[in-house]
Amino acid sequence: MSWALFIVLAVFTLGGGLAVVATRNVVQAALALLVSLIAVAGIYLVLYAEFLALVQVLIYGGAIVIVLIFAIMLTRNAEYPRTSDNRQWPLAALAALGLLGVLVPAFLINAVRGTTPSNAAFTDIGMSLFTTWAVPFEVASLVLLVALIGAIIIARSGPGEN
Amino acid sequence: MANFDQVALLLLILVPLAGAGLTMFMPGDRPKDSWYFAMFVGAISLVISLVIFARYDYEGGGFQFTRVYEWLPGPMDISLSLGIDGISAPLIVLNGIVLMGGVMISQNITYRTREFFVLLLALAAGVYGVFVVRDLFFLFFFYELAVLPMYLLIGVWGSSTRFSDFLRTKEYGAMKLILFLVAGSILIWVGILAVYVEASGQGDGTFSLQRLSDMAASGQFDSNFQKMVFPLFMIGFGSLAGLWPFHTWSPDGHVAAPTAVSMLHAGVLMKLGAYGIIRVGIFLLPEGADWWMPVLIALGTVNVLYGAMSAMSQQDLKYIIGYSSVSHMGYVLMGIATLDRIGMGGAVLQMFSHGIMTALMFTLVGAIYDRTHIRDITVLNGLFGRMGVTCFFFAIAGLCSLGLPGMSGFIAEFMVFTGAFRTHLWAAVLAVIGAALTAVYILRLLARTFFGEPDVRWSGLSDAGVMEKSVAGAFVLVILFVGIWPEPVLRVINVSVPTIPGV
Amino acid sequence: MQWAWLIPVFSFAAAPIIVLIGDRLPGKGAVLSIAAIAAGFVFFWIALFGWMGASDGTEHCYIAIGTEALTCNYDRVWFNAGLPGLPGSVQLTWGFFIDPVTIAMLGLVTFVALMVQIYSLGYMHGDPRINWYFAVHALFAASMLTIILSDSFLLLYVAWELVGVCSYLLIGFWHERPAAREAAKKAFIVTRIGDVGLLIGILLLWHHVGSFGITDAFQAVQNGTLSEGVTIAASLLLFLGAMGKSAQIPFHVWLPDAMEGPTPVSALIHAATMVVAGVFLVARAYPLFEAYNAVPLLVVAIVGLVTALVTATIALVATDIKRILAYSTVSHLGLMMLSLGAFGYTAAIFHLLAHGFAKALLFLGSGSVIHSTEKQEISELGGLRRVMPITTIVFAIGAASLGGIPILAGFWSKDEILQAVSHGRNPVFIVFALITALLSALYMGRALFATFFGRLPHELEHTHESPPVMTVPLMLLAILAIGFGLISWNWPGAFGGFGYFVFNHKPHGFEFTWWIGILSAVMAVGAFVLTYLIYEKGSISLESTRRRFAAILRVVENKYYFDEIYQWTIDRVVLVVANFVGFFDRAIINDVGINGPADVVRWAGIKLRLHVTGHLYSYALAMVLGTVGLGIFWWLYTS
Amino acid sequence: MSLTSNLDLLTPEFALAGLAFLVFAADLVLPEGRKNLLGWFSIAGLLALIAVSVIMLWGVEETLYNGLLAVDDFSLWFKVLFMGIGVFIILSSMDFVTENLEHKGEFYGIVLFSILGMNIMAQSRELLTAYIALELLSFSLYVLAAYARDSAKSNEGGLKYIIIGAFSSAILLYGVSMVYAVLGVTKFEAIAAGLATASEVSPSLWVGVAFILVGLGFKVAAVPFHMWAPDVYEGAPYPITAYLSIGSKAAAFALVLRLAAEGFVPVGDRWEQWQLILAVLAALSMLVGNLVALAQRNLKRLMAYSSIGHSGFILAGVAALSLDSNLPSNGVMLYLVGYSVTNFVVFGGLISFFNMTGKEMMSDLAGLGGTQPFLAASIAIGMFSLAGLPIFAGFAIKFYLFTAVADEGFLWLAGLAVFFSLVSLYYYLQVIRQMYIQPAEGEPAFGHGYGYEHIDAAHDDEEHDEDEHQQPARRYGAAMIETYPALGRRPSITILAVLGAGLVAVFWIGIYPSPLLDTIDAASRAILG
Amino acid sequence: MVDLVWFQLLSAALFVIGLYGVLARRSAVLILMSIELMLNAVNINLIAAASHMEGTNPFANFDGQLIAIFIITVAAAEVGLALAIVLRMYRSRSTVNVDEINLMKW
Repeated sequence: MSWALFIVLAVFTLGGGLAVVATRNVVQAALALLVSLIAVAGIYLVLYAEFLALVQVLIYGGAIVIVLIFAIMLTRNAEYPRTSDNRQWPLAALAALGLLGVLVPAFLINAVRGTTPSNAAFTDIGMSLFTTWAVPFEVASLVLLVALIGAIIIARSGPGEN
Repeated sequence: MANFDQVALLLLILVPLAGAGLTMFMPGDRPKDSWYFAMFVGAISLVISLVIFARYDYEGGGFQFTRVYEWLPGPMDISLSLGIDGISAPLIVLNGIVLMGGVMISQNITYRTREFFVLLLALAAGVYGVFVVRDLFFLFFFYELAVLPMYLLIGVWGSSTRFSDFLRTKEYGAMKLILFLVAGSILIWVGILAVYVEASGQGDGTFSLQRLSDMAASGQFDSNFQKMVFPLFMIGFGSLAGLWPFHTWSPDGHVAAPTAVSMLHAGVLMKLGAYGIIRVGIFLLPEGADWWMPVLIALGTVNVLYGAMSAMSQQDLKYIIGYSSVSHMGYVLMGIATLDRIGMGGAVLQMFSHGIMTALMFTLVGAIYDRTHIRDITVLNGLFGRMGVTCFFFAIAGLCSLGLPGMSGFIAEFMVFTGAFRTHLWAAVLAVIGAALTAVYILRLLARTFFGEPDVRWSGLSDAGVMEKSVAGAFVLVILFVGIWPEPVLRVINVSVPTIPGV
Repeated sequence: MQWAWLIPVFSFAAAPIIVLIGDRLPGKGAVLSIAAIAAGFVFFWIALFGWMGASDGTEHCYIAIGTEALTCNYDRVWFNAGLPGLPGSVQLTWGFFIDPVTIAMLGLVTFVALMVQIYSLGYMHGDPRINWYFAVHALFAASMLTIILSDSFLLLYVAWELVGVCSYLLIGFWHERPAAREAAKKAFIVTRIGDVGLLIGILLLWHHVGSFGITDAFQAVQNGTLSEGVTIAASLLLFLGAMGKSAQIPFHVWLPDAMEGPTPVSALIHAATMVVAGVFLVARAYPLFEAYNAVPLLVVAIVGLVTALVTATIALVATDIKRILAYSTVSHLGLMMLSLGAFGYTAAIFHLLAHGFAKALLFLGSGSVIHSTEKQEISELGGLRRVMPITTIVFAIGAASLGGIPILAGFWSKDEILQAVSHGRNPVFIVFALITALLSALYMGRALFATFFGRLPHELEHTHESPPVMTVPLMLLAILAIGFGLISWNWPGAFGGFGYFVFNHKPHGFEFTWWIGILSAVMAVGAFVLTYLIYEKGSISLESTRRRFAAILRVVENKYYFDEIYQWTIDRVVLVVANFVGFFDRAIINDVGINGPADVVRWAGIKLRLHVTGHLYSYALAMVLGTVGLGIFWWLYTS
Repeated sequence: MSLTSNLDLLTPEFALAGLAFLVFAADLVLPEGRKNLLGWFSIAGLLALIAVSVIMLWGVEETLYNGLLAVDDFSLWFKVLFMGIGVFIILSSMDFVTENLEHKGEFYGIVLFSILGMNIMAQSRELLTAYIALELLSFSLYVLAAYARDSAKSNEGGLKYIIIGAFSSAILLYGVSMVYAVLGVTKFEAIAAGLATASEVSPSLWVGVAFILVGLGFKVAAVPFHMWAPDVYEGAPYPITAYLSIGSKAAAFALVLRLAAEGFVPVGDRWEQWQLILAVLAALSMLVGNLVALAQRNLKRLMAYSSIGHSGFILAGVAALSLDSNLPSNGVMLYLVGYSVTNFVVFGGLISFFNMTGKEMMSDLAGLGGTQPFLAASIAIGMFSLAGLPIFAGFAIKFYLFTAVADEGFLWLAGLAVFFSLVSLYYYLQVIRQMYIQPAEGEPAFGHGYGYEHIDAAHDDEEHDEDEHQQPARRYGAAMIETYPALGRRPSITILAVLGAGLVAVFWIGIYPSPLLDTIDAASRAILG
Repeated sequence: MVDLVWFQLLSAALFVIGLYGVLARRSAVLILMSIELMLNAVNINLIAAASHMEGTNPFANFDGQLIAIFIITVAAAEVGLALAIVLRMYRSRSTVNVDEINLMKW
């Protein structure tokens, strides 16, 4: 059962990912990304990380992809919606395969033996987030703040622009 | 005076350094003030150096005026450890004399005078530093400090020259000089690191020359290690000493440099290299030194002959003297390479003698160039009629250079020959032949430049100025004094030469 | 006698004083210089009598090993090379010793120098740099005396070089003249080549003897410390120095050119004193030369003979009066060397002295001519006896003496040499020596008659005799040129003759071999008669002879092309090598060896910077490659 | 013990965040044109915080939040350094901001946030905390790099920076995930324990460690992760270029030091194997940075490559870290201080020059030695110091660091470093040459013209001499003042403060770094024990 | 049950795909999307590891999940800021193609 689910989700994840990097249409790429991200949320569910799945759907599906699509709309130009790979894509493919060639054996040799996946309580996560991980949490909020201010400063139209 | 002894060497470094610092605050629009002040500083440092030399107890020998200031204790063990022995004592006097002379004849520096003297004094401080410290770190520190101002001194106040078939800009000369010297110093640096690591491997990481040389003396440094590291010092310090084939910075640097800088450069700076070979190379790596000495003496011999041959083919006064420096530093290197009591003493005396002599030559070339704006000996002719005193002094310098008895050069070269004769007969023979070659180019220079029909172009020329005359006169006196009665200098040198390992 | 060191010191002290404040001294310093050498001359007598009064037992005096002569030795420490007391250190001394050769030379040098300096007062009168002239003269005299007195090879070398410099400065005294400038340079450099040998020889001796002392070296030879090879090598090296200084072939080329200097200088330095230093050196080191079967002496003899003969022929055809004298000097130096080489030690020293007086006289005489006429080509001169009687007489005395006219000094000394050669060497040597003697008389006669006899050129009719300050020294020298030979005789009384004074190993009396004496006397007289006929009477014309020997004549007139060979060597070998080294230094070492790596580094920088393409994706690619690499290596390097 | 019982130890961080908020708030009420006050306010705040931190935290050695954060001498030392850097950066940017940027108020606030990020980086002992702090710094820098909105170069630099930055974060995080997957921990100490005992373990652990290093390598601009640096440096506003090369690098090395010292060095044998890889990275960085810098004409770009080269030197120190000796870590920290103050001197001069002329090419500097002697002298001293010449900080720090490297058995690396110091001297000297020797536009060079071609002119030497000696030569670079009147004025007080303080520090470190080294040694002991 | 290693392989594949996208795509927006893929790969890895973590009680070590939460947060911020810069870029240069953005090079 979980195998089947895993395979389906994996196919969607990777397929979406491949579509993102292969399609010549930017909007399609964004949609493919959405597919992939949702599938990843599914993977989280398989791993009993319901909270993360929720976060994934909300933030990625609900926020990031939307922002990306906005960006695509805002940056349309003559070649829109078609886009293509740059000149070094064969090298890129080789490099990527090379990395895969490192990663796959690294994972396979002496593979980590995990226990059976199990659930984590929301409350535990919450407790931990606000006790042990309080500092990263605070800092993350500052990161968001900086990003926000920065985005405004940079993207806002200047006096001479419309 | 006991109090003076305590701080004498520190003062020696600090006086020019502080002088440099204070000169920075001299009024920029009154260049003479900076000059006066620099002369004042130079005079003080000269007096201090002379007093130290006079107070050096040549019967006791060893290191005197020692003082240790903690700098960085702990595993690195660096301290500002001061002290002079008979090898460095004459050299600080040399620096004092040449510095004073260089400052005195720099009255014609009207362009950015203040900065000029700041750099000149800083250079002198570096040179003093090298001669008086007994710590590898500080030796290297001051060594680089002495090299550092050269770039600007040549680059800003130097001159470019177009020769018939090539151009030597001051930028080129300055850049080559500093890159070359720093290139040499990186070898030294690596060598120093290697020595430290070796000492540290013995559980006694230190930069103290005293302790390191004690370790070396007790045979704690592996012999193969010594053989591997010694060439670093030999070539590194050697390039500052003009060791062939790492000498080409020297003539080009001289051609580009202003007079005072040439004086200090050839007079003192090149000696740092030779001094370094002795103080660092031989003291710390006696076995390595012993093993490499045949190479060094061969190169030194090449220096002598090659420098002389090159000088013969030159037309520019400064090139000739530059190559003659290369040739004469060859004697120093040979003397060191003999590892012979007399040869080594000769090398040290030759450092002193050549320093004075070459400074004298550059003073006079500067005087000539200032007046004629020409240094080409095929064009200069018959200056004697107009610049008699200059010519007279130049003749003395030239004769000293070709090893005429009665001049300091003879004593030194003679001692080198004797030393080499005992250890490397062939080298001694070649060196004597080199001395004869010196006569060829020196006489050619004298004949072309000073003798011959007086030229109408020189009708309006004046002789060297009071400053130049007095500086040159003082140099000549030193040359003659040492040439006729070398004992006061030699007895100081003699007492320390036997302390050099392997001698 | 222990005050003999003052002999040079007077002059040494005078030199710097004249340089510094000569302008304000009487005679612009000339008086001081003359006073100094005069004092030296006085002290010479003191030394002479001191030595005569000394004996083996006197303090500092002993019978020297090697020379077997009474020698008095005094020295002081000069400087220490190396720490005293440690092995391998050397203590160098200022020291002098007085032995017969020293005394003989002292007499020659002080006297001739005194004469020449007095003469110079007249000759150099009015020269703007007269103080400089006398300063160098003083320095020269001092250095020359030091050579003579020196008890160590080192001090000898020191003084040796100093006289060389003085010679250089005085030859180039009129440095505005390019010829003088070049001659000075040539003189210095050529002698310097010999000095290389000298210095190496000295060092070689020191290395094996352990001391620079001359007598120490003799001792080492005696007791066998010096091996045969070393002794011979050292002797030959010393002889090399002597050849340079004494202008032996092939180093003779500088001496004729040195005549560019003022004539008194030629008289003093290039005739009477400095050039004989080489002969003196060989004489001084004679025990070395004659040790181990005297191999070096054969070399000395051959070189001397060749020099004597070759330069005599040149003297015969030279046209400049000073050059005739110069070549004659070289020829006579050759004879002295020949004599030394033929074991004629005493004869050589004797001839050295006799020749010194005579040649100084001749030069000063010619100087008198030049001073008055300002000409020195013999073809432009002639008949001067009518206007310059004193000069004519003294010149004639000098010429006759040197030409070997009997009872004059030169006759006796030359005779001594010929005799020594006939005893000591193969008959070939005596044949050529006799030819040289004949030639000597011929060119002397030629110089004499061509200059002072014959027709007085019109423009010289108003020439006057030189002032007394010049003629008086001439006359004094002339007296010696006439009578000096008599000291060789076996006089009754304390002085048994020169052979009892200056000798090698054992004193010997005056000897005279009749056939040599008569033969040389006949040749000399015949030669003078012949030249008289040619130049005064004009009854013999040389034209046909000239034509017949045109080819040989050309070679001889061109001085056997020695100068050309030297010039060729300098131009084609030395300068080419020097220029090559200069070029090599700039083009190979600097431009390739030094600039090359620098350019390579800079070029590498320029090329390497292209890797930052400006494209984002290539930056990312580099990162990925780095990541892959790092991952692989990290993995592999972890065990 | 509660997790937060000693929360007061974080007072400086909270106060710093508060300061930033205050700045943002004050920005809203301050009129345009008085925004400089924010800068002064930030400086005052930072200085106060330095004092507070030193007083409060000196000698304290505690951990917070289950070991996520450390409050020890190491973090204190770096905190002081970072806040000091902040002071300098704000001082040197005030003129620039006033003249060249919009949104002047936020600038200071973001700088303060970035300093907060750096402070936390120095304190964190856990990968995620470190990562988040790093991101706080990075985000601030992304914003600051792109701050000059109207400059195409600034935009481009910002874009390249953020994309490559995000890319490298992804790699770093992947590494974190792999390490976590194998060891189950993210705290440095625990990682060390895990690494030390791991046997028959999935090699993804090693690859993960390598990935983490890639992320950090990006941050310090080590070759081959350096290529963003020149572009970003060139594009960024001038003070931010300085900040990138000083602050960002120092912070990254603070993290690297702690990670290596607490996470890797105790591993023992394995660390000794890894040292070699780091050494190679260091060597590559020196090579590429210094060689490519030779060919640069743009000053910012030159400084970028130079900073890559210096990263190589520092990385050499990191590679030499060991438990036996504090020397390498001392060396790294000393180098960071020396490098920072030196760079402040250089950048202070360059920024001031830019403010006056708006030029940033090397050739534009011609004549500066005459027009602005103090600026030129400062830049020259800075350049000499960077090249490692004595009396200046550069010599002492290089000597110390290279000695430490050599002492740990990397003599070859030290030799290489020394060699590349020589190479670097060449391009630093090029700058000095421009300022002092090269003739400025429209004027002949001093000292030229007495060559052989002037033989014929020898007869009118007298007049020549008159000219030269009587009339002082026209001031060197005078023509530049006519083009840029600002060059004739004195540099502003803020720049003078930066240069003055910087020069004092440069000389102090160069001549007597011993007291500084005492504090550094304490910091080293905190991480290496 | 699906072994941990499969999740890891999945994440590796996704990571490499994203990486390829960064290297090969021209549009800055697409590059950002690819980076998101890479971050997701990280998260898969973290969460899979967290839920398979050995421990006395199941899911004792959920640090992985927490890390993932932070990553998602930062990713969001990153996209926001990056897109702002992209927009600014687009406004001034009318392109978001990275191969046209090479004003600065060498």
